Amino acid sequence: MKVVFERSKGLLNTETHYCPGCTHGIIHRLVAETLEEMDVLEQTIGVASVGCSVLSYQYFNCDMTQAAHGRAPAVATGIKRVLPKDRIVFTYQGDGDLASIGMGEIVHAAARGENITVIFVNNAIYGMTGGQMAPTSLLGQRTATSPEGRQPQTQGLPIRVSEMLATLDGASYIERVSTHDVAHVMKAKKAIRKAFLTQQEEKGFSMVEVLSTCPTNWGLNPEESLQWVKQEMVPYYPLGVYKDRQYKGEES
Amino acid sequence: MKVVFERSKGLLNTETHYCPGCTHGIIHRLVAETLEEMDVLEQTIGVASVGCSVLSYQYFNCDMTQAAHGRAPAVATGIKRVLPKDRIVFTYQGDGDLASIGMGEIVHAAARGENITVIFVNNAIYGMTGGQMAPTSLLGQRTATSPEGRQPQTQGLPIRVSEMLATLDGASYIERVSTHDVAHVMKAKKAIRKAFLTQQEEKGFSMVEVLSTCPTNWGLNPEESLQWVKQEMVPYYPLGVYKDRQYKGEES
Amino acid sequence: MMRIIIKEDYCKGCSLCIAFCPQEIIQLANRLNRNGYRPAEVLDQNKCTSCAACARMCPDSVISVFRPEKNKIKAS
Amino acid sequence: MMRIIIKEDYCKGCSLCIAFCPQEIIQLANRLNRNGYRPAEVLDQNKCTSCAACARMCPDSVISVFRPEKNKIKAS
Amino acid sequence: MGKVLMKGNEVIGEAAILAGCHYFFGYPITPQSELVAYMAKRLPEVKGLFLQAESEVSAINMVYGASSAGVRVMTSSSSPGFSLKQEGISYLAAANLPAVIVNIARGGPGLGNIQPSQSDYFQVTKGGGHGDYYTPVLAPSTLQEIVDLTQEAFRIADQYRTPVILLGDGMLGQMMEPVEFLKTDNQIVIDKEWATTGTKGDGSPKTITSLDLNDVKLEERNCKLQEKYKLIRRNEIKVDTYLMEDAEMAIVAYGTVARICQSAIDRVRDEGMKIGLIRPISLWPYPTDVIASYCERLNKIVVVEMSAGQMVEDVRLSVEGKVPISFYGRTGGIIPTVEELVEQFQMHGNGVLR
Amino acid sequence: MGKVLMKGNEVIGEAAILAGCHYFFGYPITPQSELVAYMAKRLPEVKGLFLQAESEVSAINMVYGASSAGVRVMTSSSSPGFSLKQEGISYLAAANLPAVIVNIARGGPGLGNIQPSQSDYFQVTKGGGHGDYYTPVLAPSTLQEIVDLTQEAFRIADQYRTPVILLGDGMLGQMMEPVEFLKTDNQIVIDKEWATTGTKGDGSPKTITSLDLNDVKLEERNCKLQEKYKLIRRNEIKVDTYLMEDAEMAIVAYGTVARICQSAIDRVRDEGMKIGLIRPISLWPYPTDVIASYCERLNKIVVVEMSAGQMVEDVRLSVEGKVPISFYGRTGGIIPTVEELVEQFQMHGNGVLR
Amino acid sequence: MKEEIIIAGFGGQGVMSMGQLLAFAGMKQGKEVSWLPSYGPEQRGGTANVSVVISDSKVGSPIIDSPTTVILLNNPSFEKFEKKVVPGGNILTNGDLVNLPCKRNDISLFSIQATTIAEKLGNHRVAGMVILGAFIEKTGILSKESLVEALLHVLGKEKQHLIPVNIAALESGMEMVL
Amino acid sequence: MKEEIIIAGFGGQGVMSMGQLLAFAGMKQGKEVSWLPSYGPEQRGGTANVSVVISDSKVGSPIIDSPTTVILLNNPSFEKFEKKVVPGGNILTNGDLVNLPCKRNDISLFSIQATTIAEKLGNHRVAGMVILGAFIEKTGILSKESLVEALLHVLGKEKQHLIPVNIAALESGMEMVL
Ligand SMILES: Cc1ncc(C[n+]2csc(CCOP(=O)(O)OP(=O)(O)O)c2C)c(N)n1
Ligand SMILES: Cc1ncc(C[n+]2csc(CCOP(=O)(O)OP(=O)(O)O)c2C)c(N)n1
Ligand code: SF4
Ligand code: SF4
Ligand code: SF4
Ligand code: SF4
Ligand code: SF4
Ligand code: SF4
Ligand SMILES: [Mg+2]
Ligand SMILES: [Mg+2]
Repeated sequence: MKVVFERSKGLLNTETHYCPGCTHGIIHRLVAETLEEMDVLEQTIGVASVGCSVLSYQYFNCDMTQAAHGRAPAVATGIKRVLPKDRIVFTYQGDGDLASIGMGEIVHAAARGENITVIFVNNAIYGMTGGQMAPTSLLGQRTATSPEGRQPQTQGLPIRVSEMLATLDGASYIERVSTHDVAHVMKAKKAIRKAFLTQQEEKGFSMVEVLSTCPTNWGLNPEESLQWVKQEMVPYYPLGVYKDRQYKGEES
Repeated sequence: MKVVFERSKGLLNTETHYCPGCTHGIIHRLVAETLEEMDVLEQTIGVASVGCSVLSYQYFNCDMTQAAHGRAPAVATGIKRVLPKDRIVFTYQGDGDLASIGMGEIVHAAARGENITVIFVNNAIYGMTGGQMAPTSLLGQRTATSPEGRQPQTQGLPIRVSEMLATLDGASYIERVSTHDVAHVMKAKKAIRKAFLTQQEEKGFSMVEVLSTCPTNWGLNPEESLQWVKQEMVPYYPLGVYKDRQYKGEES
Repeated sequence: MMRIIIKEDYCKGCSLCIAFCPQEIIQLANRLNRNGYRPAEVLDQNKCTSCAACARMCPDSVISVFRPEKNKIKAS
Repeated sequence: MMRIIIKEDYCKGCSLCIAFCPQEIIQLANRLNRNGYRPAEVLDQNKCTSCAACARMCPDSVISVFRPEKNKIKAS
Repeated sequence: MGKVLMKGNEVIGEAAILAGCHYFFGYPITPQSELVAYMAKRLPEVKGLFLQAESEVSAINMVYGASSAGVRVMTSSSSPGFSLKQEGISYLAAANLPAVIVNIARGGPGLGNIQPSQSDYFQVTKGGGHGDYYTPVLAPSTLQEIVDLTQEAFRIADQYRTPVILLGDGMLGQMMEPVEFLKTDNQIVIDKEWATTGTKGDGSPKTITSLDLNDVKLEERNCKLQEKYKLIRRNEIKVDTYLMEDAEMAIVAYGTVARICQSAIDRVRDEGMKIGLIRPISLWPYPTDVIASYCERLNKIVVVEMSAGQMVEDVRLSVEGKVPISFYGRTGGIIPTVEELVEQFQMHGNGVLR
Repeated sequence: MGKVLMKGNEVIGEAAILAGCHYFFGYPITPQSELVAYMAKRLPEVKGLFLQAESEVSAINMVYGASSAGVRVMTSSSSPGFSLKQEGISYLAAANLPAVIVNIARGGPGLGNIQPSQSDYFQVTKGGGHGDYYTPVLAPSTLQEIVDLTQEAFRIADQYRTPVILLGDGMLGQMMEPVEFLKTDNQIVIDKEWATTGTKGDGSPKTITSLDLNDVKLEERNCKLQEKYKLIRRNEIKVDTYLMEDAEMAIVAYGTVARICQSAIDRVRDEGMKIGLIRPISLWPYPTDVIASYCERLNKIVVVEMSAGQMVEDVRLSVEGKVPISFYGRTGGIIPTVEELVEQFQMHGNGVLR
Repeated sequence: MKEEIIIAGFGGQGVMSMGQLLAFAGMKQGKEVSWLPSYGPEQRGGTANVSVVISDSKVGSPIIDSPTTVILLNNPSFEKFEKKVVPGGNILTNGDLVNLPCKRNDISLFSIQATTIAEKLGNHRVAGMVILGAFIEKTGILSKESLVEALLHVLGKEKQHLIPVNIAALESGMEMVL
Repeated sequence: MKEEIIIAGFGGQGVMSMGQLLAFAGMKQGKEVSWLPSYGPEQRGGTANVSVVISDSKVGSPIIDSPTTVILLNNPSFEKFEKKVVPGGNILTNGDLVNLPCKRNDISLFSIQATTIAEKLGNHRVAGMVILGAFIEKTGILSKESLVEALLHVLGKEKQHLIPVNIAALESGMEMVL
């Protein structure tokens, strides 16, 4: 019997605390597999953020540091800047963490061309704290803090983080992918690999924005949630590569 | 004798603490004249930020609140949201204030489509604290904290704030102008007026990025400084309108 | 012949494997595992094509997929 | 005839008005004002065209500019 | 309206609305998120405004803005988020701006956990921010008391032009009890002629600032602040006592844990021990004199906190060596049980009972 | 190397490098900006790294990252910026991460001004952040002492795995004095086997975290923290005394103002008053016992601070009512003059002199 | 009179709202009550529990160390709370879900096939009401009327149609301990 | 011996570096020294001052309430510091820039046309050195040699060519008080 698929060695052998059907788990697997395949698990340091993935330091089979809410890019910067160059440093952040409280940190990490990889899990909501509005929540989306649905007049417009960061010269590789079916999951894996390779080649800042689900707080079952990603999120957050060019000081 | 030009009533009758030749003074005048001409001085609340313009609350002839470093957009949001709609609220912020410590606040004010006007004075340096590198300092620029000139590898790439914020649906009007000669000063005035009108018409977030000088910390005389703006800054920070479109929820 | 193995105790019964199995051979068992979930179970291993769609969509990496070695004689 | 008035004590001697005056009729005085700056002064008001370039470039709003009323007869 | 059954976090929200606070800027964090959600639902109903800020830092500065525009305004958070507000609180205090800031504290330090805790006592009472300032701190121990103290917080904030902190913990925020929304009497309406609302009709420009580059002037400002604090110390001390009339041993505890202490005291009293409870309600200003006034009669004071020992310093400062003081604390989100407190009190009481 | 003339801010930087700290993450703020600029220039020369963070919040979290990767690392700020670091400091303490954090304090609260001040005492000693934690605080009063204490700060940080605060003020940061860069003896090299540097060669994954959702486990963590603090209290108290052998009146002062007090004491001694100085060098742990040990002989203690009165509480906690205590403070960035202190001491001394 | 009740089960079994019904009914009946949830990571998947105190005098601590009654809806909760009940107290379980043997003989154990009964009544979601019926009948701390009033309040207008089946469940539960 | 010196003038007049020269020279001569600038908003335009203590014993307070010498380079500084000098102390001014009458008669006043002299020496920027020359000659606290050493240190390699004119200025200043 040939093994077609088995649990990645990049994941520790523990159950996660994620809700049934939450795609955080899929994204964990993709990161773990990539690090395993690149054979860099032993030289990787991951940074867990504050969100449902806060405990990811118990799941990844590599050194992990847990950062304050929103500050993972700063923590990753601190780690990356003081360790030998062969170390791989990544952050794993939710949309509340990265796009709300951590907006300053992510913009500046990108602008500095910080040679780290950011896995940005956009599920359009604050999962961990019970379903409040995120900067990425869609217009009309009902959340604990937008009970009537998000209104542009009072709650503003959702932020397309990938597009925004792509305007920065410091950002080298930025792609948005999704997890709503097998094909997209496989594409997501490719993007994540590309991002880590960007770092390995010392090309600077890389980020993969992964559209993800929160069945629990969306009030949908796992399958419906994937449909919601496809039908509601993808149109507002178009998939694709937003940046794939390293800035060369000499060029401009 | 006809009065061709006199000191705006939008300015109080005091000397400023700005260094000789610093264009903060010109920008103050433009804002003051605009408010005077729109006849809104009595219903305007300005927010002074932390930077050389921190004392601008002693210079403008309208109510003023002084905000913590970087937080002027949040303070302005607080003011604007609780006062009657006819009130005009603006922030006056330096590039360190707005683009470094205050990055989160400005992105989110723009994303929310906050109906305020931001006067963003980009002089590519921290003036008040004695000439440290700003996120907008140019590559190669020598500052107190980039003594060998800003290097992309360690200090990252300058941020083009207007371009970046223009990607946000919430931002309605964004223009970059300069102060390096009479014609540009007059253009800057027009842009500032347009920005305040945007607010008056309740169209949402408006910002004018004004390229400005810091003769003291650039180590140039005032005239050379204007030349430096023209020759060094304008090429990296192209002038022009980056956004002039109000997001209508219904449209998209 | 076991083509897929489901580590039952790690399963959360989310049903995503069921939704994505082209062969429609997975279902939730009628019992609870130690965490109180109804775990996924395979109806007919023989129908499985080892496509691994289930495994790729499983958020909890619960499923392993195998394929019988191709008969070398046939292959050559 | 005074076309421009420089509020000397507010002047910081930055020379921007000088740099931008097309008529080249402004210079720094050879004395210090109470703040220790050499204030700007006008050499020849008659050469002034009231273009206000000086005033628009003055960071300290120190300069006022006037223009003699046009002779109404000529204008009509 | 009668009694309703609500979560503590929601009670804070409704009480704020009762106090005329129609503006709330917040950011979610467990265990106070229900307050944010409540305000999101309720404030539009009273034509007020709820805004979710992008961070705690931003929220406190929005509060700074709204307060400088003259309205009653509130924000809330829990420990880590409260730390992020320190600069902003220092600014509010320095600029003489009224506001009510809620801290529903949780286990710390760092990310800690989300269980109830009282380990932010130092931070709220000694000024977690920079510079010489204090904020009045009110610590309710029941949901009904939240109703009163939230209103009081707004009254004090406006009257003295100061930020006021309402300190609870996860238990108080998460639990439900019947409450009745009664307006407190001492509601005062204050004309905020200092607010920056535009000069229309009221003359020359007004400014709100905490800056004074001149040291002599800044010292003057600071002296005025200290005068204000003196006044607050004189007028705004709140403290509750229980069975202290004949007590020979006093328990000092506040907030959540004071309730548990009270249950434990009841049990120990049954055994004949002369024990009572002093429950500071205002943690700043601290009821120093009240505690000191019992010193003569007391053989022992036991301070109980859900912390490693913080308020105990204020008790020591009150007592100045006149009575022996013991401390009993639990941390990490653990709430002491009545049983363990009974045991503690009995142990300490052995030297007390005749 | 001999003596060199340098600004206090720069002395901190050079002393840090002497201590083997090659990483600095900072953000400019007066009156500490020279330190940032100095590191920007010097660290590349020693193949280290200076990085200007986008904010103080970011800087302290970069420090968190660098420290978790096992290097000696420093950041610095002044009062408002220091307030912004509170969450990060609480995280460092909770995660047992060593780091040195400099606060060159200025007039507060709020934006205040940029003149020297000691009004962040509470913030640094009682934990300006949330949760039960302390940070050792060292307060030099001369530039030469900066050289020693900066090195000490790194030693303590590594030895106990804790953030350590170096507290100065604008005067100390801005002034120049001759200093000699001598290495302190008790340099220890510690193997940071806990650092997250990649698992290569050292087995299973390591984690740095301050989270423990389980209350019992978090309490265990907290107890370990408190054990550590007990150890630090036992081992790391630093205090200096001056003419205390026969003193009947003691001045207690630290840092900048202690120098002025010393000059004033010299003058008052000339008039025959038996007066001395107790100068706490470690503000936490506080030299409680040292102060207490003088109580018997003293008639009076005068605490002098450039604040409205903060350390005075720690003095009161040390003395517990055994000696009358007076406080003299200036705020807003004003440094008391020798003359005014002489007058103060004489005034208080009137009751003391026989 | 005073009842200190802990209700525990998997998240999603309605543990919190069962507690809320009791507290609300208690309040309506003029008693002092408190309701305190366990919260936090348990929300995700694991077990959840709620503490409800119903008393004739003021509630001091809403935390319950030694419950007078525990209502347990899954095995892990049974393992955790069986031992905590005061001697003479009650353990009520949903016998369809809890099948561990009881080690205590100083308490009253009521194992009710609540899911089975609920399904017979046509709605498996009213299993909790069956047990609450048993609880009030056994302890007498609350009247049926107060619980019905609480039901009316909690279900609100939109779910009025569910009232009859809930009341039926309540009554079946009450009958179980007759 | 102890000198407490305040040097004050407009920003840009070299006040800080004059102070630094004195402190450095003092250190080289084996004395205890301290240098303390006024900083802050004054940087922009206004006046700046620096306090330098040179002493044979340890420097307590680097803050100077009652200077033994003040060196004043503009009128505002003269107004501010004239009154602070200890009786018997020195006031040195650049007579080209300070023209206010002196109200004190318990001090020694030296008004030196330092700019004029400096310009004669070919570099108006050495006016400060002229005054420092006068200062060391008058007080005797520092030797000319130490000041020259300080100069060498401060000017560094790039500005070696400026040393002769600086020394000439120093010497002219010293001669002024002969
Ligand atoms: C300073 C601070 N503020 C707020 C919180 C509370 N908090 C924890 S997670 C979270 C949001 C998480 O949302 P997101 O980043 O989108 O992650 P998700 O749970 O959706 O994966 C918040 C606000 C905190 N822990 N610390
Ligand atoms: C929290 C905080 N951090 C840092 C500072 C110090 N600071 C004052 S102004 C300033 C930078 C100002 O630069 P910019 O915004 O570009 O304004 P400019 O002076 O150039 O006009 C800094 C870092 C502060 N006051 N508060
Ligand atoms: S709350 Fe949402 S994001 Fe968090 S684990 Fe559950 S489903 Fe996933
Ligand atoms: S320091 Fe620079 S920005 Fe500030 S006032 Fe002077 S010239 Fe202008
Ligand atoms: S491998 Fe393919 S066919 Fe086999 S069970 Fe999984 S999804 Fe179905
Ligand atoms: S996808 Fe995984 S967790 Fe979900 S039911 Fe299938 S095996 Fe279980
Ligand atoms: S108005 Fe024009 S011509 Fe007249 S002085 Fe000014 S710049 Fe010169
Ligand atoms: S531009 Fe204004 S400040 Fe500058 S020299 Fe001319 S008048 Fe004076
Ligand atoms: Mg999210
Ligand atoms: Mg700037």
